[in-house]
Amino acid sequence: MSDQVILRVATKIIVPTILLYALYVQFHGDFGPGGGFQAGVIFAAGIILYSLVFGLRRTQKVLPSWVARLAASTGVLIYAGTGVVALLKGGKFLDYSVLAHDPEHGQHLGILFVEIGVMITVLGVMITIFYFFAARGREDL
Amino acid sequence: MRILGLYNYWVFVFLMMVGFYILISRRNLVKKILGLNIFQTSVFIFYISMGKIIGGTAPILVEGEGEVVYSNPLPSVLILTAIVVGVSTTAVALSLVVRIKEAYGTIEGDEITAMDNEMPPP
Amino acid sequence: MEILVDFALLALLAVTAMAVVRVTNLFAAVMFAGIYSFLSACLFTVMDAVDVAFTEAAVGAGISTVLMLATLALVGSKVTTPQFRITAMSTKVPPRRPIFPLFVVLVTGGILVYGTLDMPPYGNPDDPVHNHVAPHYLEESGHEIGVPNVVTSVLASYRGYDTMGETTVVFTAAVGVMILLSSLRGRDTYGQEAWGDEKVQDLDVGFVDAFGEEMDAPSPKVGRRKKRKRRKKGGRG
Amino acid sequence: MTFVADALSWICLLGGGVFVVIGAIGVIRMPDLFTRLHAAGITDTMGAGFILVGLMFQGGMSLITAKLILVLGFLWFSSPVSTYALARATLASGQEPFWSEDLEIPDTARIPGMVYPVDAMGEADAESGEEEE
Amino acid sequence: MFIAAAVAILMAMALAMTRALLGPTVYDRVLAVNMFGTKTVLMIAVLGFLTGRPDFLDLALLYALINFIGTLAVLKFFEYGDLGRRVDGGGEAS
Repeated sequence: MSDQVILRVATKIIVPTILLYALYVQFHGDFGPGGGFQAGVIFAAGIILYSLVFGLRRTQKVLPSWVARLAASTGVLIYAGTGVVALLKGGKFLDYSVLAHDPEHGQHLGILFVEIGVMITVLGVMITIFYFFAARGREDL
Repeated sequence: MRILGLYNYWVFVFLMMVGFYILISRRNLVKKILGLNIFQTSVFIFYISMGKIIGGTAPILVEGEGEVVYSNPLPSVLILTAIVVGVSTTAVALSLVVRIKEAYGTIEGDEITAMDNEMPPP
Repeated sequence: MEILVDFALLALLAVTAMAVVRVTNLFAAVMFAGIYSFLSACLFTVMDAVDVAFTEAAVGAGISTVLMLATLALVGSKVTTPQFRITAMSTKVPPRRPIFPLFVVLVTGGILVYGTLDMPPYGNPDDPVHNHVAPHYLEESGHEIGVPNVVTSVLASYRGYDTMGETTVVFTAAVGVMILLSSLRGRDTYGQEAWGDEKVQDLDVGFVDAFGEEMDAPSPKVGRRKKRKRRKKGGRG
Repeated sequence: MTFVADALSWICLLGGGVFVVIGAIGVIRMPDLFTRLHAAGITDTMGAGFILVGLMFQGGMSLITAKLILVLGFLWFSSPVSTYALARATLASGQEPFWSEDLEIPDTARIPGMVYPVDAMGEADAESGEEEE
Repeated sequence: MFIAAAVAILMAMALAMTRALLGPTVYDRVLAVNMFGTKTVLMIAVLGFLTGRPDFLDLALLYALINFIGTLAVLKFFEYGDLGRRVDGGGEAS
């Protein structure tokens, strides 16, 4: 039926690697180049590669459009929520030092949450944008 | 050496002006967006070249070594976020172009202006 | 040594930018934009901004080209340059001369170059840029934040408020794209006309406002399709 | 030991540089796209291989070498795939390979469902390029 | 030693750019861009050693993984004229 076997097999191998690499970039961002923005974009790029080869419909079974939209807003919520938690714990908005007993640990924790928020927002936004562009002008979605 | 020291800034001015030229002389909207992107990247290059110190290294701290000169981390931070914001605003611009194409049937700026002036379509 | 690489990359970048100006096919212009992104990522690496190079690499290779191509698939990739356009319309619009934009660009560029003459030379550690807040970040973040990557600590902690604003801007951009592209009208008419078709027949059909409601009276076919689409959407979400 | 590593690394880097430049010259000089693809292949395999191996000698037994091996592995994995996709798309677009009049495509080498410009008289477009309904 | 490799890669970049400028068909341009991507991977790996911080190879790794996407998107754009479809000969089966 389908004759693009090489592309599909190659994609099946390389997409999980890209997603894994995105997580590496996310959590290694404290020690080397990387961080939430890059990780989100790389994750979205992996999803985009999958949908280029396997089609939008199959991709949206894996990651429905509403999940991407939810992710885009959840990330901002996590980011601002970290600030609010710091506020409730007696510090200033986005002052992570009060999050743990030790100020340095608090900073680590705060940066971790903030970067996760950034990553989720960016990946949600990029995937949403791609879905909307690719689905435009198509009847069967 | 003084001339060479300003080379980066001159190339920045050149790139910026190329983007500006595309923006004001080309009428195709997608081409205009590409020009805007070139303009944007030239600003990024300007910021980053201000932050560079010759003989310095990237601002990721090395443990255990004595005196290491690091380049300025601040332009990196500003531009890092600007790139991601730039691509999302580009997406907004592109979706506007798509809507314009659907409404007018063309993406040439002067044809759109002509249609807005209520000229009969061909 | 690095500065030679820097010069060569900047020269290649200038050539690429000129190519984007000269090329008439939009697809080729998008390809040159890809090359431009590769070169600028290399340049950021030379200039010690590894995080920026990382972002540029991910965005330029993964997202930007794909978005541009998706747009071109919707709008067509031919540029009709004024001298090749022989429609009824172009005879009434006098072709603009490129002299005036060139003049504007040359004057602005001259002023900017004059401005750079007062800039401190590239890579000088005594520049004012390096002597205000940056030394504080570099010296203190090691024990204040405890994260080796100073860029991350400045991004997330010292300037966390700024980054929150940027994240919100990214989110808002997604909302904008959703509002602009989620109307169902365009999707319906689009399926019937082949791309590259230059007919302007749906000019009088009304615009669709932000929530997909027709402001002008829609044709009955469009209305029916829209209803079907809604049902489908409700069933899925 | 460092001298040997340095010497090997010199040889590999210079050899890699030579191969990269040869491939690039080939991309300029070759007559049509398929031969250019062939020339571009040498930069992906020999050029990249030699340069990255030369860097590995400098990296020593460390995480750097592991990362270089990964880079090489992904490069060798993905660039043939994209070359294949490019060649296939070009063929589907109706461009004939150089001297294709003298060649006959055997049945075993044909992609099913694809119309070849060599033996198709009128219809040069592949079926896959048409709209589905 | 590293500067020699960097110069060779820069020359190859210039030649690939020439091909992108000349390129009679779109596929030549795609080939040039693809080749440029490979050159970028090598360039960044060499630059890491040239600037003395070779632990920045993450960037080269990223390019080696992601270059694929651009080429694939371009080819899909030309074969199908649409980025949302499944890549195979027939209709959408799934």
